Amino acid sequence: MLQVNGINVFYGNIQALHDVSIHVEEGEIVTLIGANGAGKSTLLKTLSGLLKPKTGEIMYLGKPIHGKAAQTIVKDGMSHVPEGRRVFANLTVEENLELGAYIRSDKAGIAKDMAHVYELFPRLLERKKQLSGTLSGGEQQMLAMGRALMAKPKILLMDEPSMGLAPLMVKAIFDIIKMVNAEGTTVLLVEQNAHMALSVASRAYVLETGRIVLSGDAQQLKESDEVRAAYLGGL
Amino acid sequence: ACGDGKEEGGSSSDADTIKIGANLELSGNVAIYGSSVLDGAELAIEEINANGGIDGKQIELVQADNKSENAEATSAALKLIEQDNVVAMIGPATSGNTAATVELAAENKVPLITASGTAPNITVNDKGEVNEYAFRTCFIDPFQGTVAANFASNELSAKNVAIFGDNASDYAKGLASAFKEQIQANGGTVVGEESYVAKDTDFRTQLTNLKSKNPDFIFIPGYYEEVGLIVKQARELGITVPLMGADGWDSPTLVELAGGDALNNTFITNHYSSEDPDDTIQKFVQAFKDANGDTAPNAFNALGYDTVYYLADAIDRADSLDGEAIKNALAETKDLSLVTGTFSIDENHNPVKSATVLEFVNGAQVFNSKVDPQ
Amino acid sequence: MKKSKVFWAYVAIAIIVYAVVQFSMSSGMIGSYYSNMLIIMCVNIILAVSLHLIIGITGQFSIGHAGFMAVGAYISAIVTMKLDLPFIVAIVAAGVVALFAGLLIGIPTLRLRGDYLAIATLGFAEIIRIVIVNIDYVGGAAGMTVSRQTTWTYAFFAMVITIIVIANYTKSRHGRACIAIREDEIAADAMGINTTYYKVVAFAIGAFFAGVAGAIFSHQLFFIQPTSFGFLKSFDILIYVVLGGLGSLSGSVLAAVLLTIVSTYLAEFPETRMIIYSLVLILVMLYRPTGLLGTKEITQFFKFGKKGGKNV
Amino acid sequence: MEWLQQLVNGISIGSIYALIALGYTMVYGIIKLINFAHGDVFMIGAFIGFWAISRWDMGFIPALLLAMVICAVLGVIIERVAYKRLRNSTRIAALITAIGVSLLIENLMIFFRGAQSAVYPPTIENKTIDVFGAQINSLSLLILAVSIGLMILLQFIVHKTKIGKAMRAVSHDAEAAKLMGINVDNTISATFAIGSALAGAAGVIFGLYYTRIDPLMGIVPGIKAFIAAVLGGIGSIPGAMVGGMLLGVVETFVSAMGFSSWRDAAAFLILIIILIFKPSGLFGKNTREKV
Amino acid sequence: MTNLLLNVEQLGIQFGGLKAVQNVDMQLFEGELIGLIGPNGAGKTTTFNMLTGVYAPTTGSITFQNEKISGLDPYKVTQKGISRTFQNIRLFKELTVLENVEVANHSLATHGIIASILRLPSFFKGEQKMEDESLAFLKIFGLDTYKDEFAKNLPYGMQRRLEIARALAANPRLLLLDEPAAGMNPQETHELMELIAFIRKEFNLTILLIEHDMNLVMGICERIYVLDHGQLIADGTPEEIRSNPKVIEAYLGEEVVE
Ligand SMILES: Nc1ncnc2c1ncn2[C@@H]1O[C@H](COP(=O)(O)OP(=O)(O)OP(=O)(O)O)[C@@H](O)[C@H]1O
Ligand SMILES: Nc1ncnc2c1ncn2[C@@H]1O[C@H](COP(=O)(O)OP(=O)(O)OP(=O)(O)O)[C@@H](O)[C@H]1O
Ligand SMILES: [Mg+2]
Ligand SMILES: [Mg+2]
Repeated sequence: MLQVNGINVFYGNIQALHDVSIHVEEGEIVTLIGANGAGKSTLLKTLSGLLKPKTGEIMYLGKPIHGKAAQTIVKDGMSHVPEGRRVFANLTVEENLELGAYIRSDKAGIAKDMAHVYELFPRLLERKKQLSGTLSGGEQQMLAMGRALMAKPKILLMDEPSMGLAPLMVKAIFDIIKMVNAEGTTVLLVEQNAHMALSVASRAYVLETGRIVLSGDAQQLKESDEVRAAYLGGL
Repeated sequence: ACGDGKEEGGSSSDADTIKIGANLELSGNVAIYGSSVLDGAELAIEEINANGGIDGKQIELVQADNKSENAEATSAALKLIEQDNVVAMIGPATSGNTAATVELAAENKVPLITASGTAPNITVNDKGEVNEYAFRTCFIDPFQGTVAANFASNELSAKNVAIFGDNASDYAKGLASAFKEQIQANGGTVVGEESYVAKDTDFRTQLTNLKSKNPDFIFIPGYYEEVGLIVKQARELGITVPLMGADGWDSPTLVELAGGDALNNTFITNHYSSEDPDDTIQKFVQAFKDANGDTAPNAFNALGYDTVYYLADAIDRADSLDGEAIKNALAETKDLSLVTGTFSIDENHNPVKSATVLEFVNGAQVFNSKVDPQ
Repeated sequence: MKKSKVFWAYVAIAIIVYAVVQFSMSSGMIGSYYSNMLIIMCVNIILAVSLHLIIGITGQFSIGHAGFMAVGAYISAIVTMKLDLPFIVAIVAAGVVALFAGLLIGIPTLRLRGDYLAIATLGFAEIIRIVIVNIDYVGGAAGMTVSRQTTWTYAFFAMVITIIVIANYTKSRHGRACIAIREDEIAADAMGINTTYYKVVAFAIGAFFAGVAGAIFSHQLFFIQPTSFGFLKSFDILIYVVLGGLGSLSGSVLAAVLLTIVSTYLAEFPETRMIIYSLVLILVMLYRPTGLLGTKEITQFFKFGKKGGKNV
Repeated sequence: MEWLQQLVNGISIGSIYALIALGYTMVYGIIKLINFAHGDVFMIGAFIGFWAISRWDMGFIPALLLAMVICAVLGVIIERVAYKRLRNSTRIAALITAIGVSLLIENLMIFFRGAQSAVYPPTIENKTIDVFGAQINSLSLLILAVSIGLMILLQFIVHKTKIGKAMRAVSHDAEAAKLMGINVDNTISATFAIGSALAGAAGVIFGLYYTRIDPLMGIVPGIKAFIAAVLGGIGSIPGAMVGGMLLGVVETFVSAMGFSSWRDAAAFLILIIILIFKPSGLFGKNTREKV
Repeated sequence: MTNLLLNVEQLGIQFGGLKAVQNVDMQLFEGELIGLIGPNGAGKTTTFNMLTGVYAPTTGSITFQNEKISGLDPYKVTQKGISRTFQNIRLFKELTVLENVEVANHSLATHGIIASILRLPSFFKGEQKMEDESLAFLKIFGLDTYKDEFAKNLPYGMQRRLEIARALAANPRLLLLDEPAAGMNPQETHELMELIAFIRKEFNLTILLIEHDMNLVMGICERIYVLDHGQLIADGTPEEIRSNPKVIEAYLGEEVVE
């Protein structure tokens, strides 16, 4: 479904990604783990078109997308839940969700999906008319996810959805990720919380200072000593 | 700066040209007045040069934009004096900017003539001494104000008058205070005084106030840009009494802004009337129209034009390009007949010339009377 | 003490510049046209550097600096022309009264941030101007005659003192407190910085020197009018600070120098002068949005060895 | 009666301020830029209307539409050429550029046609209606109606339409907006187009009402409209309307009480007082920064 | 025994109609290390904001060292001895690492504005002292090698550390840490735990910290307060909290962390 071949990405003169290649198959949950500043967010931003790779190619559904603008990539069914939630603070919860469906015009479908999102996150329904800037961190994270789902994505890119969340909430978010995946959405998940991420994912990549250093079956990685030492708290 | 052709005595020009500086408001807030003066001056210079110049020497006009700012006026004057070595300067169009240059004129012995700076303190300083190198071609404020007051009392039998002037303009303030003094001396009462600020467009509030005081005459010192709208709005609000102003009203734009109807029953004091059948005047009006795309000249154009002739006449008589000689010739000018009237220069370096009172009739200026300086 | 050596080096340079110019002026090598330009340049530098403290260092978006200058210009004119006191007294009085104007404006508007503060300061400057227009004692709109008493010596030393005071202030714990406010007011507050106090201090110092600049300016001019201190003048000062690079003192100085020269030479092209000026402004901002020097000081461009550090 | 007349006077001025302030507030609301060139777009609109009516013999409505269209295009050009590059730089850099653009437009206009003013020909009949002794100008009623109508229209666009929501999203977080499929460049251009078209309309109406137009006519109404927008809470559409009206009425009453030379000072003073007690304007949301 | 350092009584705040915090009572004794946990939006950060003067509480009072501090400006609260870090890092980005710490050291210095402008000896002495003290803090946090780097150029983890160092430089008696481990991996979190334990001893501090990382909270806190919907629902030792049914329901979930 998604095939990344040897991309190099720069911020000005600083190279953030070196020759990164990954692939995601339809229906999978793939996770990308790595330390702070490894380049995980950079990779997601490049996929969704917010950054342009200097070299390399990104094939999505068989077509190259690495030259395309972010707003057109969304239309192809790729949704990105950005790091730090980035909800539209000056809009209400409901309006945020409506904007998630910006590219769609099927009114009935949108209404149905909105109801579905409220089902997934009852908290949002309670706060439907509240300005989203005054939501707490966890509420905003739910909103960011709900908003992305409103675009009816084929693939969902999620950047550290568990950051700053209560344990209960983390669990809830991962449950929802599994559920969304079960409903047919492919997921590429970036996480610091390697433990949880590896439990829900089928495959994983490990990124270190802009390079893929390990990849493979999630379960195997979870048991590998290297990963345990570096990312799972050295048990 | 030094050494580039600077000759003895500071007054120098190439052998066959005479350099005159024009330190004018060519950009900024009051650029209209500066450029109006310039248009008039340029026309005069063209004519003089076409007629062989002064003693065979062509006049070269060096422009310097003072951006409508005091500081820039000072700097522009210095540039004209020092860099361009002009023999005399046509000074800024507004009193304030002119005041910022008179001392430099004296210091460097380069005479300065303002075409439209009407404040008395340009030619006579606060201590009552004459600024030797400063001259003007326009009336000073008190004169016109007095004329207007006398006209109101004597011709229009005005008793309860109101004044509506531009608060940010020294010109309007000068006129207003002279008018007030004279009208009171004539036994009239000032029942209302209001003010506005240049560039305003809505005067209804103040006019409503004035209307409630029921004046039988309103004096409106100011410039045509605002006055046109004032007259129009006054009539719209049902103010029908006579309105009067001064040379600042004189522009075809006034008629366009106010409309001929509204202008009926309004009067101005002026240097001249562009409708005056007099030959000099009609020749000037025609020449100006030819040179400026059929736009009729306003008072600033005429004054700019006259300023150049006044200066040229003095240079001719002085027969020298020395600043002091020109200054003396300027001061000694007598009975010089120009577009804005025949004038002599008094001991305070102000032109003594008669004022014309004009009445607007359906948009046209009609000669009403002539008032000689007392 | 290495730092004080650098300081004395700057003082030496300043004295040499002063002496050379002074000599050229008295010997006639620099005529009055250029000496006028140099004095106006000093005035503009004082204005730029004093506003730099408020905007560039403390981050308070004040766009009515000409108001303080007007206060200084008129107060000094009253002192010399009406009270017949010496010019030096006038300069000090101008600064002190402007400082109080700064407090008057600074204290009530401190609650405001960003654009709201900007419009409020602009408003205060306009109020100052209108007040002057309505005071007949100083000539109102007609203006006031002022005798020329400014010399190169006054202008230059006023400028040098301004720069030294503001540079020294900036490079102390107080200056750091101001920068902290610029960077993040809430965090600065949480670190124990009395943000209100430092904002007021910045306004007061900035206003003081703007007042001094006003005094030097009015006594160079022969004549002052309220129209000289309108918002376009405030914008000019703002432009020096931003064009030079927000936060860079030497940038403000550089921009004031360059723009004074550009503006003087453009007087030759009255029709196109403002078009060229505005185009220059737009192009510089488009291609160097952080200003000519960015946040760096000019000295940092000559220090190749040292990187990152910000201490002189 | 006199006070009623003054109120009428105040509302007429206020509705012109409001009309310009609406465009100001829109542009500010989305890219947080004090678009100083807005007053100059207003001036250009007035001139386009003038030329359309006096030279090309157009009626009021076609002239108005033409001015709006040309100003919309001009607004978009200004945005694309001068502001777009600066979206990621400091606000103050953009402000300086805006001042530059403003000076440029004014001086280009002076360069090409001179500084002198032009006078609008009478185009639509201007009847004076007498209401309880107050003279109400039919044109001033038209202005009031137009500004209220446009305010409602704008409020609808911004809050109820898709493009409006996109505008608000872009105003808060342009990058996140892209991820929703919103074309940020086009949204910003649309904002400028709408804001500038409003300024153009205001220019034509101003010309008709006051008849005198000149290349520097935009400066004062521009600043006044900005004050009005801030007064109302910049970014708020009803705020711009109310701010404009309030400013107009306050100015009028200050003048009416005989302090016309203090009018502008009073306008600023009231602005400052309101800001001190309500730092984000009358209708601005007092959003405390969430720490 | 130990003294009562901070006494919070019936604290509450309302935003519009939303009661973000209500009826909170808290007692902190000198030298304690206490956790504040609760679901997202429970009002933890808001509580910190009231303790530090950023928000003025609508009800209740805060007493610190027997002195009422509710309603004081933030800088005064800091000068009284409470300093904090922020949930979203708020460093002075364009200042160097050293200068960031010096800013916090500000109110401990005495040289005045005049002395600074005139470069009097007291200025040089005062600045030198500030620099030395700030460097000492940087050393403890392993940041001294970065001292001339702009804060914005530091890696994320270092920025979090710098925030703590900066808060310490204000010489607090009570340190409030808002999610210090957010965005850190288990390895880094572990190091952070050790660091917190160390500074508490070294500076004889009382610490109140908000965290969602239960390993950290349960690992180092002696006592824990739990907030939910703006109200305290529990307080006690980590063991008590872990098994408190209300807390499990509101926050921890069924499968409690190891
Ligand atoms: N806008 C930017 N400009 C310059 N450098 C950047 C920018 N954004 C990120 N970087 C750098 O690129 C590298 C990768 O950053 P990225 O945000 O992708 O890391 P990450 O793996 O997502 O880390 P985290 O866990 O902190 O989110 C880092 O070294 C970072 O400093
Ligand atoms: N300035 C404010 N205006 C309006 N509501 C606010 C404001 N600050 C906080 N709130 C509300 O108060 C509640 C508590 O927020 P707070 O930030 O204290 O939560 P928290 O416990 O720190 O959550 P998290 O763990 O997600 O950081 C939230 O519902 C939030 O929406
Ligand atoms: Mg990341
Ligand atoms: Mg929080």
